[in-house]
Amino acid sequence: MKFKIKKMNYKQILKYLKPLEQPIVAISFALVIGAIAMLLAKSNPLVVYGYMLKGAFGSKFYLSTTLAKATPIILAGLGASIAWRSNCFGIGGEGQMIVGAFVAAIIAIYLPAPMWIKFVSSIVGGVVAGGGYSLISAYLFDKFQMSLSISTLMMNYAGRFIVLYFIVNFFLDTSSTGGKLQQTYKIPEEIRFPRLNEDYALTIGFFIAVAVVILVWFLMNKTKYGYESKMVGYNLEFCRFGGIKAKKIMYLSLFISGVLSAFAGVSEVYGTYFRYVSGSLVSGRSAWIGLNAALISAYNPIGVLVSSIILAGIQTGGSAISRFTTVPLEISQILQGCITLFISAKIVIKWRRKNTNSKKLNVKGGM
Amino acid sequence: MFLKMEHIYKNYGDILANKDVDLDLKKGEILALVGENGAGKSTLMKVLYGLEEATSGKIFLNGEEVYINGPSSAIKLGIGMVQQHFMLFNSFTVTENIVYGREPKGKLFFDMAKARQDVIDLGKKYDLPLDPDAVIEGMPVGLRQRVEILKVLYQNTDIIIFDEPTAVLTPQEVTELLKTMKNLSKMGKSIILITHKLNEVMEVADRTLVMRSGEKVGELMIKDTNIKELSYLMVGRHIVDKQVEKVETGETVFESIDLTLTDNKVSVLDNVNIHVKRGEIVGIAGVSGNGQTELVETIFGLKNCTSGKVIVNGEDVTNTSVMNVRNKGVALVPEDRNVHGSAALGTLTENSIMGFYHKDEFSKNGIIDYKVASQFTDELIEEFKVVAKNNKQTMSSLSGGNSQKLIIAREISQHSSFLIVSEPTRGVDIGAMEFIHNKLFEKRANKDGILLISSELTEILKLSDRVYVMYEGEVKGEFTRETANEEEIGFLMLGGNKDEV
Amino acid sequence: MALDIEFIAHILNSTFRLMTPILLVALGSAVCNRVFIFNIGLEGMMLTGAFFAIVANYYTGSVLISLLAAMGSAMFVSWIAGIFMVKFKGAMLVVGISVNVLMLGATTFLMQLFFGVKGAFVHKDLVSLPKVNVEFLKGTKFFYTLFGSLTYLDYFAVILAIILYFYMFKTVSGFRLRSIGINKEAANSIGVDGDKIQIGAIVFSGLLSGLGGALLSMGAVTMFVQNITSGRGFMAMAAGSLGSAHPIGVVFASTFFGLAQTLSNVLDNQFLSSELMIATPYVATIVALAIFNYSKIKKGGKITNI
Amino acid sequence: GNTSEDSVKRIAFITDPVGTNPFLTQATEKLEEIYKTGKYPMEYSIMESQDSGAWKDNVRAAVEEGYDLIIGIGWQSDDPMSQIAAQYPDKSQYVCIDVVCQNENIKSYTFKAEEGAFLIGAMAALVSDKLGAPDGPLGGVHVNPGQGSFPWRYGYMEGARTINPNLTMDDFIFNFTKSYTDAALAKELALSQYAQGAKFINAASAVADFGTFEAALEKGFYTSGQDADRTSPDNPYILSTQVKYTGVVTEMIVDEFFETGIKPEAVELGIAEGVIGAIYVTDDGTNPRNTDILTDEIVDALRELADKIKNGEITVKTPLETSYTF
Ligand SMILES: Nc1ncnc2c1ncn2[C@@H]1O[C@H](COP(=O)(O)OP(=O)(O)OP(=O)(O)O)[C@@H](O)[C@H]1O
Ligand SMILES: Nc1ncnc2c1ncn2[C@@H]1O[C@H](COP(=O)(O)OP(=O)(O)OP(=O)(O)O)[C@@H](O)[C@H]1O
Ligand SMILES: [Mg+2]
Ligand SMILES: [Mg+2]
Repeated sequence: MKFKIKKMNYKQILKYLKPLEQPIVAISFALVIGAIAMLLAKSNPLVVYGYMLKGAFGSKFYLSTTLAKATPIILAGLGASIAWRSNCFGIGGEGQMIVGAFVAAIIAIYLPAPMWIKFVSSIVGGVVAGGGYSLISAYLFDKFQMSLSISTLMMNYAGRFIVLYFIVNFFLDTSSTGGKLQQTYKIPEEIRFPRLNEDYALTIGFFIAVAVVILVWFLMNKTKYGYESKMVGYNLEFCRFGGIKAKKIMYLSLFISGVLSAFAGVSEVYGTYFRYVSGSLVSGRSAWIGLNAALISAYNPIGVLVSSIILAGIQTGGSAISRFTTVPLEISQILQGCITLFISAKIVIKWRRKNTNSKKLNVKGGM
Repeated sequence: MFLKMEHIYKNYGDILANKDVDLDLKKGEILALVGENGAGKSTLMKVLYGLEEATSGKIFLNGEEVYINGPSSAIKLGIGMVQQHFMLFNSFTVTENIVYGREPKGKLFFDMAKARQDVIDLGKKYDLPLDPDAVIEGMPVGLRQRVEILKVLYQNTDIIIFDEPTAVLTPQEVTELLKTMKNLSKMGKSIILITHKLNEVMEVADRTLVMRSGEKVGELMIKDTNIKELSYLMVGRHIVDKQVEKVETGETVFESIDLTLTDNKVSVLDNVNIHVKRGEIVGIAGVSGNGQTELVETIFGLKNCTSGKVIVNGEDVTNTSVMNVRNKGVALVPEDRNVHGSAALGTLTENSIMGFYHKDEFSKNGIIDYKVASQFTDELIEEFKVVAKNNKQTMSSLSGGNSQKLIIAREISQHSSFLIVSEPTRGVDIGAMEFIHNKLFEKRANKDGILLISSELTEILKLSDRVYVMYEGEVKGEFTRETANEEEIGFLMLGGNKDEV
Repeated sequence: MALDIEFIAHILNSTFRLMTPILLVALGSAVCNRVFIFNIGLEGMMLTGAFFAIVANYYTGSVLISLLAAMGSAMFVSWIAGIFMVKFKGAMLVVGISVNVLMLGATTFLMQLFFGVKGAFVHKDLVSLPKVNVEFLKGTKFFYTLFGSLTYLDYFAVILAIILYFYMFKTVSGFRLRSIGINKEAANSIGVDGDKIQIGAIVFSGLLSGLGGALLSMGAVTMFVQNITSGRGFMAMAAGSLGSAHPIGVVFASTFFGLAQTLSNVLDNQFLSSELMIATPYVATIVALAIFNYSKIKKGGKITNI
Repeated sequence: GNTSEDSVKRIAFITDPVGTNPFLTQATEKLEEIYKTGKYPMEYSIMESQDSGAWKDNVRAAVEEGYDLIIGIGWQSDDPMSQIAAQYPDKSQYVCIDVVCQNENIKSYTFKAEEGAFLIGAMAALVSDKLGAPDGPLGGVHVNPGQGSFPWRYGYMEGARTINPNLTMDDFIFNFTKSYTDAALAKELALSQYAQGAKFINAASAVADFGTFEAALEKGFYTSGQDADRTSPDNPYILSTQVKYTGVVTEMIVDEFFETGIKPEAVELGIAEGVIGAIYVTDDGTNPRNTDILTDEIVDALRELADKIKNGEITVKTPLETSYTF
């Protein structure tokens, strides 16, 4: 009897892709699909992509807009990385952003204190609130073995509407738009993140984010916590025998993750909105884009920085398209979806390059 | 000639795991496949079972060339494999596990009744009785392996591969397994056995095939060879049991007082009183599952005891944290190296500093100095002759023997005054075994205390200055190197009482 | 409002209608959980189904074809997702989220392409799913209201749950399905292709999401509105998890959500502020899961919601 | 394209994603219409903004890219427009629709939506009365409970109470979709209001309204649309629509821009200006009226009210406090 050797066909595809630089492949795949959509919309892809590129990175002005957009994405991405690398597969970035932003805004607006105290306590209060919010899910996981992904998903919604409740009933700004937009008052001029150049959107927020990237990189790769959390991610039992308090690490990781995500929200309050605008953080999707950035760069802070900027570029480029052409906004959504989808395939290829061997890749597919 | 593998080559990237290997197998024959860790045994068998694709080479069954591109085709061809790491569904029943892949069907439903009956019959046929409704979870290892074997037989295969089947078995279970193998071969099944225990080879095998670094270095009929020759072929040098020199014992490093652990009403440890002095190796003999694991865990702060005391270097460390126990100078080589002893995806360096990365030599105020760590790892690799490219490669890429060496190296290197070693030589080749034993003697020589837990009575007898026998959580007896003898200990291990002797 | 008997009937009736789309998708989610797939893309797949149901509906006017279109399109999308998750080992979340974003954009975009409208497409020629005729109940108002204006698909959703139960726990392929979530490696080692089963499960969840979407755009209402699913897919995931991936459990979980939703509709700004009212289902889920798991842990059982 | 000689004026129209909201669609369509007529030497760009972040980016970019007139529509426009207008008073001319902006360089057009709602409310009371439920309950499916829908809600109540003064808060049922697009939910809400006895349910939740309409068609209660004429020959239960002709405003703006240039001030538009109204009352819709229910005498009564509003005899009040009671 004979058995043909057939399987491998997808492996061959991967082999074939391996040498190429994956993100490029991913993006070009996505661009092709986007192009089809555009042709359907009866407009010339090349022109549109031209505008998109221009609108994303084409000039100081546009670049600064993109970097400003990238700021919360980077921070949220770092937050996700910290949690995920120690096997805490939470997706609560959005909720933590919301809570953080809200608390920070409220303190900054209502705390009767000198500006610098306002500033410090508002930022600290905000991020701690976010961290705390994240700790709830840690507790649920610890005590009830509740899947982090589910609890955090639920808490995204809960947080959003509970905050909305407080705004509508206690902190609503009725002066502007007659309270039609559900938002708080503005935070004082003096403490907002200063712009580098009044004509550009870019604030120091971005540079703080970059600083945080370096900080997190250091935290992950140089510190004891970094080692412990990484090992917890690899093998919990091993850590128990090594004397690492895995539980402590989980709580810590989720707290830090919450703090970073919350800071993403705070940076939006201080750099973009100057107030908490209900729904803006949700429709902005920074938390989710950040999560994507974290996953496609395998939790590497530098990778998060780069991919965040690219993903932000797709967003600003997207708005640019809608300004320069008649192509509907949805095209940029389609592009975003495709690009992240194709980039996700990278993970495996990268691993295959790193260690073809390790026995448990399928487990490491991540969630 | 029934099965024939010709010119098998297999490489993983730059590693050549199999180099031009030929293998043949007769009907009803038991062929032993021996060789050092990383010699290429598992790989060769993975190729035969279709888990890996050979880089080149041919396979013939009954003179006809076959292409094996996955377990399913191997099974179709009548080749089955009992893998080293059990491949079972823990929350399924014995029946469900055994019939998996060829489940009996009714019109549209899974015919559980028939499946159950089949399993019972199968058990009868090969006399490997099993409770068909038992759930795998919480089954003793021996029975799990029995499930694995029946699983293979259920696929009615003619060739059965065993990869280190005895590594994790108790002596009793081993004897039974060997009996089973003989049975099977009588019934016309051909068996390939991978093992590091040459006495087993001598006992069951008809023929043996020796491998070293990917190549076949010898093929002998058992009747005209002996352990010495085999081990020489394997390691390329003579293994000599050297004399154990005496060491003056010092003060007590470890002591347990009335250590008791009851796990919901069941008494797991029952007033255990043992101690270890400096400069002695104390063995704990016992059929595994009689509280040894729990004893280690309670000593090491992984479990809290219900009553009693654990004293280390005169300090009470009862029910404190692992970290605290380690800091008081206790080190542990855990029983299961893959689960408790290492992180497969971690680098060798990351694995080498586990347990004491927090010590001043490696980290100052929260910052780990990876330069030092990596130097340290290189030293370990150097001193313990771990076969590795560099300290950046992942643990999973080390051969089992070598990862075991690294783990032992890590725990010894702490210069802790008290070392607990659990099954230190499970699954490692005789060369590595000798090496590890010598390392333990060295540690003993510089006046540290060692507690040795092993289900290998021979290992216990060879290494221990004193021996405690454990049965159902109780210490049933104590022996010195002089008074210790196999019969008596074996008798106590099975629940006999000292005075009855 | 008056809490008369008939209004209770309405509440139950409404609960049922709100429950079924979630149920269908939740069953899909459950199947995915069983093979250790965290499929957050269900929202997007549901949306796909809802849209193509209407497209086919508009061009053919046939309910059957519309349903097939819904299932087919969603299955295609989920197949792509499956390939990326399983074969290319893409992180499940990235793939899932991408699918959601992609399909939200794509459906809105295609809506303009096909119908030349943005926002909502309503047309008198659109046929809706046939409703179960309950005229014979007209006598007893309670039952008439209770079973009124429900489509066959609504009932089918529940039946499907039962069928799925038998499939999962009584058939061979259901047995293998469950095995993958427990130990994929073991399955592969005996020649059962784990990848295939996982992809199969994802595609099946696509089929169900498609139906769920169709039930929304041809049952609950008969139109397509961009982002008509508005979060139901995520709800469904929660339901699948709350039902601990057991078809019957999922039925209860979905019912629970349906009821929570209905109550928040009728109680709106009567007792609780409406913002808190919207928050309740999500908080309730967490609480329910906590209680559920806690009791299970007490019994020393395993937690199956991944 | 965006390259052009100076004679051609460039108009940026910045908005939430068009489509979910008929009053945005009207405006954009009108803009295109004006462009097509070639009446003015103009180019225009519709800048859809997903979130308030994109809003800010687009407004800023519009200035950077040298647009001559920047129109922002919707409450969202307030913050970004005010900020940019303050920073670049002379770089462009600024108009906000539907919100009074905080900055004085911006011309704001707002709508007395409550006047339209008032008429619908009166209609609801009359119809309900005709159907034998003079004391309601009167239903309403709106977007959210917040200030955003006060004009519609309170206008609606006021109108109803002019017809039947002894209606109390409890005679009104309101539910909220919290989404412009969740038609399925809207329908479910309408159904439960119907189950509570509502004979007339006022729909004011953007495109989700289609859910309410469908419920009406199914159950046979009456309803009304919002912003753009929603009456339809296929659905006789949609009696009318509280219209908000944003198209008209758009035209006003473009004309003003080309004739005199924008003069910053806050303008409120209502029935008097023919921007707000109710179909069949302030203007006859394109579809035939459902004369059996919306009888001539009802319409006459409503027209009377409309005139009173025009000549200021009636001013519809919509307080901003959440606590609106009577
Ligand atoms: N998947 C793999 N990727 C890379 N190298 C591998 C892989 N599997 C085996 N090797 C290497 O191939 C060589 C042979 O491995 P093999 O499993 O055959 O050893 P072995 O004889 O089974 O060792 P042991 O006695 O410890 O079981 C070893 O050097 C091992 O490191
Ligand atoms: N993915 C891999 N990459 C590199 N080497 C591997 C890999 N898988 C297996 N090996 C090597 O092949 C050898 C044989 O694998 P096997 O499953 O027999 O484990 P082992 O060597 O017997 O060790 P153990 O007895 O602890 O399982 C392993 O020792 C390991 O060194
Ligand atoms: Mg091996
Ligand atoms: Mg081995």
